Amino acid sequence: MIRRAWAVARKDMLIEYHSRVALNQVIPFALAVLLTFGFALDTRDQLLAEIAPGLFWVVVLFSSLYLIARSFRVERENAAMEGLVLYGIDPMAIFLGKLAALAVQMLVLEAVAAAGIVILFNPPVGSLGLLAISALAATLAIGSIGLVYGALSSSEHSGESLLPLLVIPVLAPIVISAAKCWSDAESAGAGIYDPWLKIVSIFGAVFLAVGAAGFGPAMED
Amino acid sequence: MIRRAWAVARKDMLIEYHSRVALNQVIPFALAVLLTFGFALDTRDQLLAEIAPGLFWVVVLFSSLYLIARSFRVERENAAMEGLVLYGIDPMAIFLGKLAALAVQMLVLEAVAAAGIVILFNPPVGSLGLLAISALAATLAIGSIGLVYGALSSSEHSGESLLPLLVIPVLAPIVISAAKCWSDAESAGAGIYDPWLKIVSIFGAVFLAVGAAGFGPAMED
Amino acid sequence: MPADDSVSFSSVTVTLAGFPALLNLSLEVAAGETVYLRGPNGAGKTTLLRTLAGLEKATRGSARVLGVGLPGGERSLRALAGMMGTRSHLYEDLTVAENLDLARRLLAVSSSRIDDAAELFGVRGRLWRQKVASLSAGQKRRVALAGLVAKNPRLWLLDEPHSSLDAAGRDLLDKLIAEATKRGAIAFVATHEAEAGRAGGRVVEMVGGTVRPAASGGGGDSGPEGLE
Amino acid sequence: MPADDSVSFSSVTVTLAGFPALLNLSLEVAAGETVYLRGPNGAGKTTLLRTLAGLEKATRGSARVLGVGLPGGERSLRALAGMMGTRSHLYEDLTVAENLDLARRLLAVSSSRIDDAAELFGVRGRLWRQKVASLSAGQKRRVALAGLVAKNPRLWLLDEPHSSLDAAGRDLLDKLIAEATKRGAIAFVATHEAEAGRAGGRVVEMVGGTVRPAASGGGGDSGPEGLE
Amino acid sequence: MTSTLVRKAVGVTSLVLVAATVVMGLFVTPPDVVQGNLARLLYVHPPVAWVAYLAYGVTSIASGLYLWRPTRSLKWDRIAVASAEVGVVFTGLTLVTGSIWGRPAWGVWWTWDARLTSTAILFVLYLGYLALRRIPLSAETRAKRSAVAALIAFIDVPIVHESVVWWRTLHQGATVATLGANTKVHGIMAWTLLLGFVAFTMVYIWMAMLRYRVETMAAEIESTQLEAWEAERMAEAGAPDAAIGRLLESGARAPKEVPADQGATPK
Ligand code: HEM
Ligand SMILES: Nc1ncnc2c1ncn2[C@@H]1O[C@H](COP(=O)(O)OP(=O)(O)OP(=O)(O)O)[C@@H](O)[C@H]1O
Ligand SMILES: Nc1ncnc2c1ncn2[C@@H]1O[C@H](COP(=O)(O)OP(=O)(O)OP(=O)(O)O)[C@@H](O)[C@H]1O
Ligand SMILES: [Mg+2]
Ligand SMILES: [Mg+2]
Repeated sequence: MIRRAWAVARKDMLIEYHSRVALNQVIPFALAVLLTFGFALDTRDQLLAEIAPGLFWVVVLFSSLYLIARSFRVERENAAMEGLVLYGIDPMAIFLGKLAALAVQMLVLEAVAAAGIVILFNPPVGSLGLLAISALAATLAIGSIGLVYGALSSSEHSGESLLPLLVIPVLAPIVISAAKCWSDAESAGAGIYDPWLKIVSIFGAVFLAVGAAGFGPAMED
Repeated sequence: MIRRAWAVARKDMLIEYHSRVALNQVIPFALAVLLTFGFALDTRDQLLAEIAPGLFWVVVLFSSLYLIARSFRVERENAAMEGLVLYGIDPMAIFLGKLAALAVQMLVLEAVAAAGIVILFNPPVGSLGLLAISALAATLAIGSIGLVYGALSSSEHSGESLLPLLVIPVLAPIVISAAKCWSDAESAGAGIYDPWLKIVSIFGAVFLAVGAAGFGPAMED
Repeated sequence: MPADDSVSFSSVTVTLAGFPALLNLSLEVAAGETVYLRGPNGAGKTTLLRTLAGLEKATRGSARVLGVGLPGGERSLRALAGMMGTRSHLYEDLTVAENLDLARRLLAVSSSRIDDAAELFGVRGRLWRQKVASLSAGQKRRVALAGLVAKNPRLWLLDEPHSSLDAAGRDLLDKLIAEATKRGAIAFVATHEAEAGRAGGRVVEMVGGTVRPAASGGGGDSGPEGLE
Repeated sequence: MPADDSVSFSSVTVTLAGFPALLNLSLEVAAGETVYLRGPNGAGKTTLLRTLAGLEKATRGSARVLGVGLPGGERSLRALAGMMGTRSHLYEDLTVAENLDLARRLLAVSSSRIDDAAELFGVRGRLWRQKVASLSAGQKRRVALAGLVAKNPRLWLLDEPHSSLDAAGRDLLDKLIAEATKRGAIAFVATHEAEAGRAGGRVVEMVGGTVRPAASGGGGDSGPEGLE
Repeated sequence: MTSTLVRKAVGVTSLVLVAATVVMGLFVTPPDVVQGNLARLLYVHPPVAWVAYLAYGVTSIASGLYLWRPTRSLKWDRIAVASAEVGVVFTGLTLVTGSIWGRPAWGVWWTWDARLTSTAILFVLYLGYLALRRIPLSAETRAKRSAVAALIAFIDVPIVHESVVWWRTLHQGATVATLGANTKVHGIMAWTLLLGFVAFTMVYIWMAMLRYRVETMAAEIESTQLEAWEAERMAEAGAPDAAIGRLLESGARAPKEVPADQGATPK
């Protein structure tokens, strides 16, 4: 199963390598959104610095939605997902493979967006370790839930704009907790015993489990 | 030409009638985003009321991106746009038809989102007329530019997440001006001589013209 | 002007993403002719049809199609041509009736004409109010053909028109083409069927993006051992 | 156990969005048989193939396919079946080589096997490093068939396999099917070609979601006047 | 027949109980010391919120029963959607009554309190669930997919409930559950609250039954449709190619209907 999951992940990475959708489209999009926000919301630096953590996660969530949609669009084009299914492989392998490829893209996105936020909005950055762990947990949660709902809402027609509607309310708590995590990270005292980190990690684990359990039934109708 | 534009608009409205993508997917999505924002950004009411106009237009812009993407997805499915082109109709008719259908959907979206914003964020609402005119101008601008870039980025593959990247920087000024318009509308004195309204209207007219001029070349490669 | 009814390509090259899908292709077709395009996969048949429809642009060379000069007159050509490719041009979320109603509005023809065309291809019954998304491959094809017949173009461009159609449908389509060409239309039919052209019409063998010199006779499409 | 090589449907009904695409279909096929499915558009041929592939579920009735019980055994059936429908299952953004490499990894076969299959269908040359998006219809079909041959399934499910293929390709495919069935595989071929089954194999006429009672003889797919 | 009777009985009972709640709430119970008559919303707002939980709970259980193979039946799917739809209505009522209460109590219609926000998110979540159900799919596929979605969506219910504890909030904490040690809610007020809860639960059951009836009727229509189609398919099988054959026999009609001079001309 690991071998097959790897084959799926490799394929998704190759598609990204050829099409550069994440690199040339989604990441610049995230930066464009950050800039627009900076302008549209207000121009008072103090305020922007304060809302920066929340903004970061909101932007990451939105951009990830495009990555998730893309991840399913390539499967839909020539009914390619049906092709995968016809190899008789376990849905879990497809889930893990797609999640791995998605998580890699999301982590790159997060790194760039974080750099953008820090440069543009100048929020204090405290414990990097805390940030990294919370980001990893949130990434897995967003990826898992995104894939499950992507599978749930994937139909030949009219499914694509359903994904954000389904995903955002479910992920709202984790995005908020992750933002709080960043806010906490600013205060020097915070460490890996931060309560928000605990919440994010629990959410991460739960959503990963939910994703792994739900993807199969969602996909194989 | 008007007859053909109407036929195109009618078709897009019928598709919406059958699939309810705008109504059941995009509009609730906008509400979900408002909620997430309100929660993720901060919890001080005063602040939220201040940024509400900006938030409104950001949310409208993002949701509209889904409407625009959808508007092109239905054309791509069986190369339907090619079919339209093969009737030998003027691209202008396609542009006007699609813009009309899109604008109707966007206006409904804006009405719902505005109601949500007013209830949730409690910003002062001043001159309704000013708001309505600026919203109309901004809608036409967003719709026109969205359609042109939609046509530009509509390739068989990997075009869908390019649209937001292209559109957002171009529309940033109008979104900001429309937000300022709202802020101005709050002060009772403002009327239709508001300078921001002038800017929004000019942008609206210019982008509409740019759209009408650019759609043909963008579509007919 | 008689030249207005004919098709004439002189050394047309069409490059797609840098690849010469058509290469120095020259061809003369008179009014009323049916041309069967044959040749191995990748020979350029589809590209030729798309060029004739005004959907691809000639990169080199020039052509005159029904009095329209190429490159340049693509848009006016599109109105004259009726194309039936591998993609159906239908809206999956609309019903059969709504799809054909759109065609009626865009063609500005009477609705009885649309009804007749739909009747002809047997899509007026249960299917009429079904979404296209729920049709079988051949049923979709029939809807698309109904639209084409309603347009009644002067230039029929058919890419493997028989695919997905059942025998009755194939028969019907062949008759329609024969009737249309009898009235002066020109038909291009890309096909891999061995029997194409047996009943009349000209067979043009394509290979490598151009017309194979007549010398080698038939059998250009058949593999090493020939079919049948 | 000999029953494990055969296909047996008893009164299978498959509803798609509430429509009985297959209706009380019963069918027995023995190992090594080639079954040509014929019948008018909408008869249910594609649905039967998809059910055999484990892609649609029987709503009523039951079936046994290569020892797997339906409904219920869909997933294990998928691994045994090789399906070639109207959609190619290829990733347009990957090259031919990469698509087939994915197949190799998922099938866990040797890469020489993939190379041979690609060679056989003539997609190892210029096309090998091309993205699938830039191939012609028939070329895509050839890539998909190469993957199918590499899988070498026990159950071949081919939906209009000749469409888009040139004569050489058709010939090759026919040979491969003959070879596979000779070794005990079962092949189902949905086709509208009049000559299907002439060279051997069983012709099953479908209509209205079921097998047409044998009484009426051949010609069920042909229109009143027959083709040819 | 009996089910119609039951439905009617439940309907009447629920109306009577709601009327009783109104009477008790408005006229019998005393006004609150701090909030005055506003506090009377106590008999509506919490019960409505709890009934929403209840509705989603039923949806989740029904969804789980659908997903579990031994009990898989479309009946559960119908119960799930019926209950979810009523749940959305009650969540909407929670939001509305809460807002009405919040205006005088807190001075605003809305504030970014954790409980309020999570309740609104709950509302959107199930709107998403209902939107998912509108994707054209076969009944089984739809049931399966929406069951998965329903189970995930339910995660938000405990979050709403615990939100007052997890986030320090403006909203009332658990007042009622700790009734014994409570000084705010007592005596007649507690009884009225209980009555309100029973009344709105009955309303829920009534609405869910009506909704379930609509679903079963839709399923029945679908099955009659299926029968009609089966008959049609059988006729097709009996009279092969009838439609097409008839058309072709009517001879040269096809070309006659396609006059060459008509059709598209360039503009
Ligand atoms: C839009 C605004 C509001 C919303 C969305 C809302 C939502 C809710 C919800 C979901 C519950 C059930 C909590 C649970 O037991 O898990 C609840 C209970 C309750 N609400 Fe609200 N509420 C709102 C405004 C208010 C206001 C303004 C008040 C009074 C000042 C209030 C007082 C109460 C009380 C007393 C309970 C019962 C608490 C308990 O005993 O558990 N609510 N509300
Ligand atoms: N998703 C669907 N919803 C409703 N009806 C459907 C759906 N898919 C197929 N059908 C119907 O089921 C019937 C059988 O379809 P199927 O695709 O199996 O036919 P077929 O024999 O392959 O036809 P063709 O020769 O046109 O390919 C058709 O009448 C079709 O309209
Ligand atoms: N977008 C593209 N980019 C690069 N090459 C292309 C593109 N589209 C087509 N080609 C190449 O152009 C050639 C001609 O393609 P075309 O589709 O016209 O062939 P065809 O004769 O219709 O083949 P088939 O019988 O397979 O349908 C093929 O070799 C194909 O690989
Ligand atoms: Mg071709
Ligand atoms: Mg079929």
